[in-house]
Amino acid sequence: MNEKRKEKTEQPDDLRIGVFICDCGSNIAGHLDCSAVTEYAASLPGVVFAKENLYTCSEAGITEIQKAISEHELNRVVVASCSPRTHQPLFQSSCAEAGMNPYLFEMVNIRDQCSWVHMQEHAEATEKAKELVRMGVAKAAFLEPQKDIEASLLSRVLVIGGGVAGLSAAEALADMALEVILVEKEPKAGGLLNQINQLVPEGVKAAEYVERIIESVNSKSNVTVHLGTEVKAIAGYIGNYEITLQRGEGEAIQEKVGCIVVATGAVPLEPAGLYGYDGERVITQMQLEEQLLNGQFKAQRVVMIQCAGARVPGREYCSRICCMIAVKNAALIKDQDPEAQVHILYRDIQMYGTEKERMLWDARGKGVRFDVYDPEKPPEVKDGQVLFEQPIVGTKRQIPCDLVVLSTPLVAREGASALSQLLRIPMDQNGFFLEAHAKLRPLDFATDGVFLCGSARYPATVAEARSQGLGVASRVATVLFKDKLVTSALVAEIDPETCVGCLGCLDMCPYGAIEFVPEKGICEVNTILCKGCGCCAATCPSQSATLKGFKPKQLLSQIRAI
Amino acid sequence: MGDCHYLYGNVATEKRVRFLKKLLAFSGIEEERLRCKWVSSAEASEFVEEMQDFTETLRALGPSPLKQAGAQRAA
Amino acid sequence: MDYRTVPTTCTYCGCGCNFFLEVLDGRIIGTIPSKSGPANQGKLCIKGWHVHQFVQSPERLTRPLLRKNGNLSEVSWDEALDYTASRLKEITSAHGSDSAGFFASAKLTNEENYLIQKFARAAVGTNNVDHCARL
Amino acid sequence: MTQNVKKKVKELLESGKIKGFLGLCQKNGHIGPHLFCDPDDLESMVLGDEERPGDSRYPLNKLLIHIARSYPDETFGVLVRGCDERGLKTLYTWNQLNPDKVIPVGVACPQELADACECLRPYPEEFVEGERAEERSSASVTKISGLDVKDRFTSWMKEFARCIKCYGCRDICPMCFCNECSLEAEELIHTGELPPEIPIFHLVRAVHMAGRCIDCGLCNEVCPADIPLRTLYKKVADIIDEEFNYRPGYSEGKSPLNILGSAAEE
Amino acid sequence: MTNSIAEVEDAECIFVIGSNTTSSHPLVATRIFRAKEKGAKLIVADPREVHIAKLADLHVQHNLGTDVALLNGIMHVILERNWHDRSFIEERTEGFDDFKRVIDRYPPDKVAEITGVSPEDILRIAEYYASAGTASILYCMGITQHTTGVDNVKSLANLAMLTGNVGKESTGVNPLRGQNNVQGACDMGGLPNVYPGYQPVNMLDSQKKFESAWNATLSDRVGLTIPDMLSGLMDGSLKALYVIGENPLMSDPDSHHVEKALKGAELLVVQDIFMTPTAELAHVVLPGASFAEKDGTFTNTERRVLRVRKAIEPVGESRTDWEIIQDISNRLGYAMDYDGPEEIMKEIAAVTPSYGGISYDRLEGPGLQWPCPDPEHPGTKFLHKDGFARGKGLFHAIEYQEPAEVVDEEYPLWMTTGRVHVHYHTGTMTRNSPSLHAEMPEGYLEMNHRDAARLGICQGDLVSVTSRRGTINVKTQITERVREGVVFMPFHFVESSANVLTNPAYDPVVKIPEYKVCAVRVEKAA
Repeated sequence: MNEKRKEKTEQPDDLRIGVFICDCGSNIAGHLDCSAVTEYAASLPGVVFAKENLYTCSEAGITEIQKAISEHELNRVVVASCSPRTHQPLFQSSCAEAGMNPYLFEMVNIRDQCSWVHMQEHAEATEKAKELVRMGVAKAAFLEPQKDIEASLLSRVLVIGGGVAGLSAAEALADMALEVILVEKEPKAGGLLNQINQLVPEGVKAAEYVERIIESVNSKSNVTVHLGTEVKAIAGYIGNYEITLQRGEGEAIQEKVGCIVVATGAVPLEPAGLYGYDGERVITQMQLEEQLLNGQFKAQRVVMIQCAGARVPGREYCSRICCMIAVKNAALIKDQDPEAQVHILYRDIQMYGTEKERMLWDARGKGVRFDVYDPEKPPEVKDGQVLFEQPIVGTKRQIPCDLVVLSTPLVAREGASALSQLLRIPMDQNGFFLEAHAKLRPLDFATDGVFLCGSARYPATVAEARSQGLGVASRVATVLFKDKLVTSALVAEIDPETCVGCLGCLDMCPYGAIEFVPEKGICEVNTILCKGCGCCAATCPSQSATLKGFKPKQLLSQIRAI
Repeated sequence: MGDCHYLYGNVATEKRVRFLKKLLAFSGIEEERLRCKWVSSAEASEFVEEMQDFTETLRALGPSPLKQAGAQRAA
Repeated sequence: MDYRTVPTTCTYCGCGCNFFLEVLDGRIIGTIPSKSGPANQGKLCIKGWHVHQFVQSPERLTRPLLRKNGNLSEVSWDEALDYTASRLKEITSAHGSDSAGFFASAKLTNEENYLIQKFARAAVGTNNVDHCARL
Repeated sequence: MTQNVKKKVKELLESGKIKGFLGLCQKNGHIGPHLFCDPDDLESMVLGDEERPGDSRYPLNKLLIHIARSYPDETFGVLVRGCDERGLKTLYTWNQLNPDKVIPVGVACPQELADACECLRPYPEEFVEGERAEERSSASVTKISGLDVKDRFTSWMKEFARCIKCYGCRDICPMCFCNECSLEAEELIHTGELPPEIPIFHLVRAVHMAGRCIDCGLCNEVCPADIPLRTLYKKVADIIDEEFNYRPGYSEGKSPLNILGSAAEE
Repeated sequence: MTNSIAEVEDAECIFVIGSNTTSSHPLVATRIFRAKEKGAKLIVADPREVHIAKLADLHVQHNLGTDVALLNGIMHVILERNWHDRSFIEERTEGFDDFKRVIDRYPPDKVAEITGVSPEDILRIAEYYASAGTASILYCMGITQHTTGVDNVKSLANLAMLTGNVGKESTGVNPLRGQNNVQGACDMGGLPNVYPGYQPVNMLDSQKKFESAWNATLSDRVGLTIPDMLSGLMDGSLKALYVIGENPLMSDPDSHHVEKALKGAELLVVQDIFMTPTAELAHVVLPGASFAEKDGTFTNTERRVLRVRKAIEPVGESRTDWEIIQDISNRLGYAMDYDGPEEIMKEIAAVTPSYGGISYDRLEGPGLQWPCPDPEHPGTKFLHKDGFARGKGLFHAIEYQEPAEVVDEEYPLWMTTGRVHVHYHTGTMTRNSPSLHAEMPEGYLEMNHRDAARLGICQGDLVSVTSRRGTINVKTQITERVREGVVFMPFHFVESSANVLTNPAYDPVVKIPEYKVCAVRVEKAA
């Protein structure tokens, strides 16, 4: 029962539309009658000027548009030519130069969507072009002037996680003269590298490797490192976040940053109950690393079981780096004691890239034994031996051993979901953070201003974590090296008069750009975060959420013009 | 699916189309008149094929009952 | 808190639909058609559904107006009524009872229509009473 | 028949658990909605049966929204049948009522009403009055589905042609809580015409009922043109159920159309 | 209405003439829909293809103002084919022979020429109507708002009597009253010639009765009708005018003339809830109360007296209308001391025989249909059950007459006026209702596309419409709803007020203006 007095959707009375029909050389004019389309356009309601150009995008064409804007006091410009993807920005900025709001520009594609697909149908193509122009003009009548959205940017970055990924990001960001706040939950930075023996193929000691980065980071005056500290609260959005940090029981620390890097890493699975895991005779690769690091390693006969607790129901993914670690450690054992027997039982070997392929062949050369096991019949650890059945041949084998090493996967941290809620960033079904696009935007989140790197995203090797850390720094730079944030004005808006706070839009926003304001009982759009996808507008039952530039009356006037 | 520039947009669309097809059918408008396919900008031949196929489908169905009803009302 | 639903009869056309006016703290917030209405049986037309809206329109007249120096200006009830009564008296005593005329209204209640014609006939003394029955 | 409800309401009012009870009463010769606030003044309370069972039902949930918007901190009791309870549950998911502030008092519908409504669940989860009637499936939907596509079209067009655009289907609907209505969007549906644009007007509303309609049937009862709207929306609910395994008021959680991604279907 | 709304749904044939029922009386339309579902034949005679016409088994678009001819033609066919109800005519009517002589002069061919309705369609109407077991006529202002309004109504009565469709359920001649309480205003004596209950002012008995009831000396001169009062203002015989809840400046024909008349008043008092165009001209404006702010009763089109109940206090300083009248009466020296509407109703019941049994405690729920002469009487569902008020039903022999104004070279288009579904009368209430206003914010002129093409007018163009009385500007709506040569305008919109154009020619008997016919010229506005 609507009590709001509504205005009838009338066309603005002072409409002055200019239409420019592009021949595109012979690309368009060769297949349809551009003059007829121009003549038709001139007859449409609101159109005060129509012109055919050989190439509208040429300097001459642009000049003509600009001249017409001033001479005919145009307040809408429609260009019927090629793809808006390539040419809309040019036309818009040209209109803006001539003093017309660029959002009052509308483009019609009569080339890709008309002349090119109807090459043999001159008359029909001409009619279709007229129809497309009519639709464009109908929409143009309802366009509204907009202002680009601008927001300030703080040149400071919060990096969550002091492992190799986070440290690398912090180091690179600091080198770009950005101020960095690095937060590490543990009392010491370095992450998993602190427990690792050495790195392949360089053979450097992990501790030394990470120490060098830590020192580098510590030496920079524009990095503040908070150890033993956790992130408690995050408010704001890209360019202007307000962060609350908490160190132990101490007082909360307030920080303001422009971007956030999530580098919280992952943890090795504790294989309780698997293969008789006891931490002594049956240990994990991580424990083996520690033994190797501390020189406690004594065993003569070692069996490593791959995919221990991985690629099983409930944890289907491949942890990707465990094969490499097993091969590395097997080779190391062989290097230390060529007489030692090392046996790796695997399902598939995941040694991607030439470098790691090389490692595998080297290990074989050193006498490490590899055997496949059938996941349906996993090996058994019993009385100092490992029993397994060779697939295909079906031979049952027993390998006597004094140490069983389980290659367990990296799993998401328990705290990940809390952080996911704090930042409103998505996780996959395994609890790893979900990037905006696996191939196109692997280090970004869908939410602007928040980035990720390292094993928080997916198990990564040290080299990968490092390069992702450096990569994420450049992603942050693309944002923070601008004076201010300028985004398209074509974002969603919610009419506070009519919103009833049903949360439909909020649930459907992939960018976390909508917030429910309990005091007002309505939802509001954060225009900085909004990408203009329109999911909210399509979901809102009351047309309270609309997408600027694509409002119902704009779209429907176009459809009604068909 | 899932490759939408706007992340889940096409998932939302697909759900609505599934619903709409059945609603149209119940209202007496052939559901074949509504079609939703995802064709990327790199898949020109798929697009052409789809469009030709759809055109054929529509041609076979004949004019929309809505158009006919509209014409009757106007006459 | 005062929430009431008041059964009444529509003021638009002659169908005589019954509905409840939904009143919250002295403001009408909605119309609910009465299932027991003999004419409408729980149904209404578009005008009926929105009948509560004009009642609380900001455009409603809320104070008596009197033309002074050519303009209508707000006055007290006493002033407006005194003026009306005295002018009526003046005119009818000068020109006879039939120099005054009265438009009753199809919008008023029976009781009010009864009263206006009684007023015209008994108090003023004229049968010049009519209303827009023909419109 | 109302003794148990009255007892329960008296109890709730006396204990101060609720500020008022929104139910039905017989007043001035009409059965209508009424907010009972005094535990000693429940005499006029009825359950909405004048000549036939349930022939005087009203959208109490919708009225409750009106009250709750002005008094968000108060708790109210409300009379619910099976459909009303489905309505409440759905309104909770749409953030229009706060489940902590509503105490439903249930009545089960008699078989006669369940039959007439073709109700899938003619009783609320808990009820103090009546007995659990048998569920009914929607023969009216089956009947139309059985028609040839052309006959379906003709039949709906004939129904819609009578529409006098009173908006009653929307105005009575407990699920229509919007301040601004798409049906009034001039660009979507031309205004000022009778009948309203066919079939856009009714199909737009049908689309809006997806994931929302709880099958109370008040729209059908309020329609001055006797358009079988309930059948249309029953089908809408069936489709959503078939496609997404969700039926508003019966299933838990939000409408699949309001969930990002495809999680709901799995 | 002779019969009740609910009865309509059981009629076997419904003849709707001059009523845009779905727009103006939607809840009566509901009963028509239902009757049709039950198999009734629906005939609609209307110059426009109104909504209900689209649903009819037969719709004829007769020329404006040719109702008598059409009805005579129908009756001609009925008589010719022997479809009339001989026993009803013999037992319950008189004047048949004179009547038949006139009807004989209206063969279908001739009627087709006058009305533009084909002889075949005339035959079909006659067949549908006469062959139905029960046939109900529903009419509205399309019948009455003519200089021949009374003739039109009498012709409908002829048709009903001819076929015996009077005095039983689901039949009758049923006017749909346009306003919620137009019935009540008439019942209450809001007419210049009668006291409450249609007791004539010029009959000594009734004069004496009311003089004693009211303790006053009463005039036995029949008073002036609204048109006469307006003329009186013009010629100076009427000096003071007190208008309650009416907006004659917009509702009466030839607004320019009305404006002149109202401006001539020495005292113009307007009592209303909005600042109407009429109120703008007043010397005193008294803010009355709306229906939601007072107690009382309305009498609907089926003579049903229904309760109105106060929901809220009158807004601002506005007051209920009965209180205002009482206060003025007391100031004038005629004492009134009612404590409320219920007490007034007691007095009404005492002096009005048809309301004799009506009291507030009997009006709970569905109310009562008058005649209801005593407290035990259950009310009356349909009239003339056992005979007509005058004894026998009188057939009137009625000849067709042209409307007062016909098209010519200068004014070549027929114009008719009416209501739309979202607005009501002069729009005072509906246009102050945001939802209704949004549904239709402005007026329009409905014009056939052939006329539009000839005049070079496009959809939505602003045109000026001129009659002998004035000119208004309005947007056009090009449509098939009206035939070539006919235009239509709703009269709710002050900025394009149709009644600037309409003809103040009146039916000689009841002084109803001919809103439904005038001649105009349409041009594209400059």
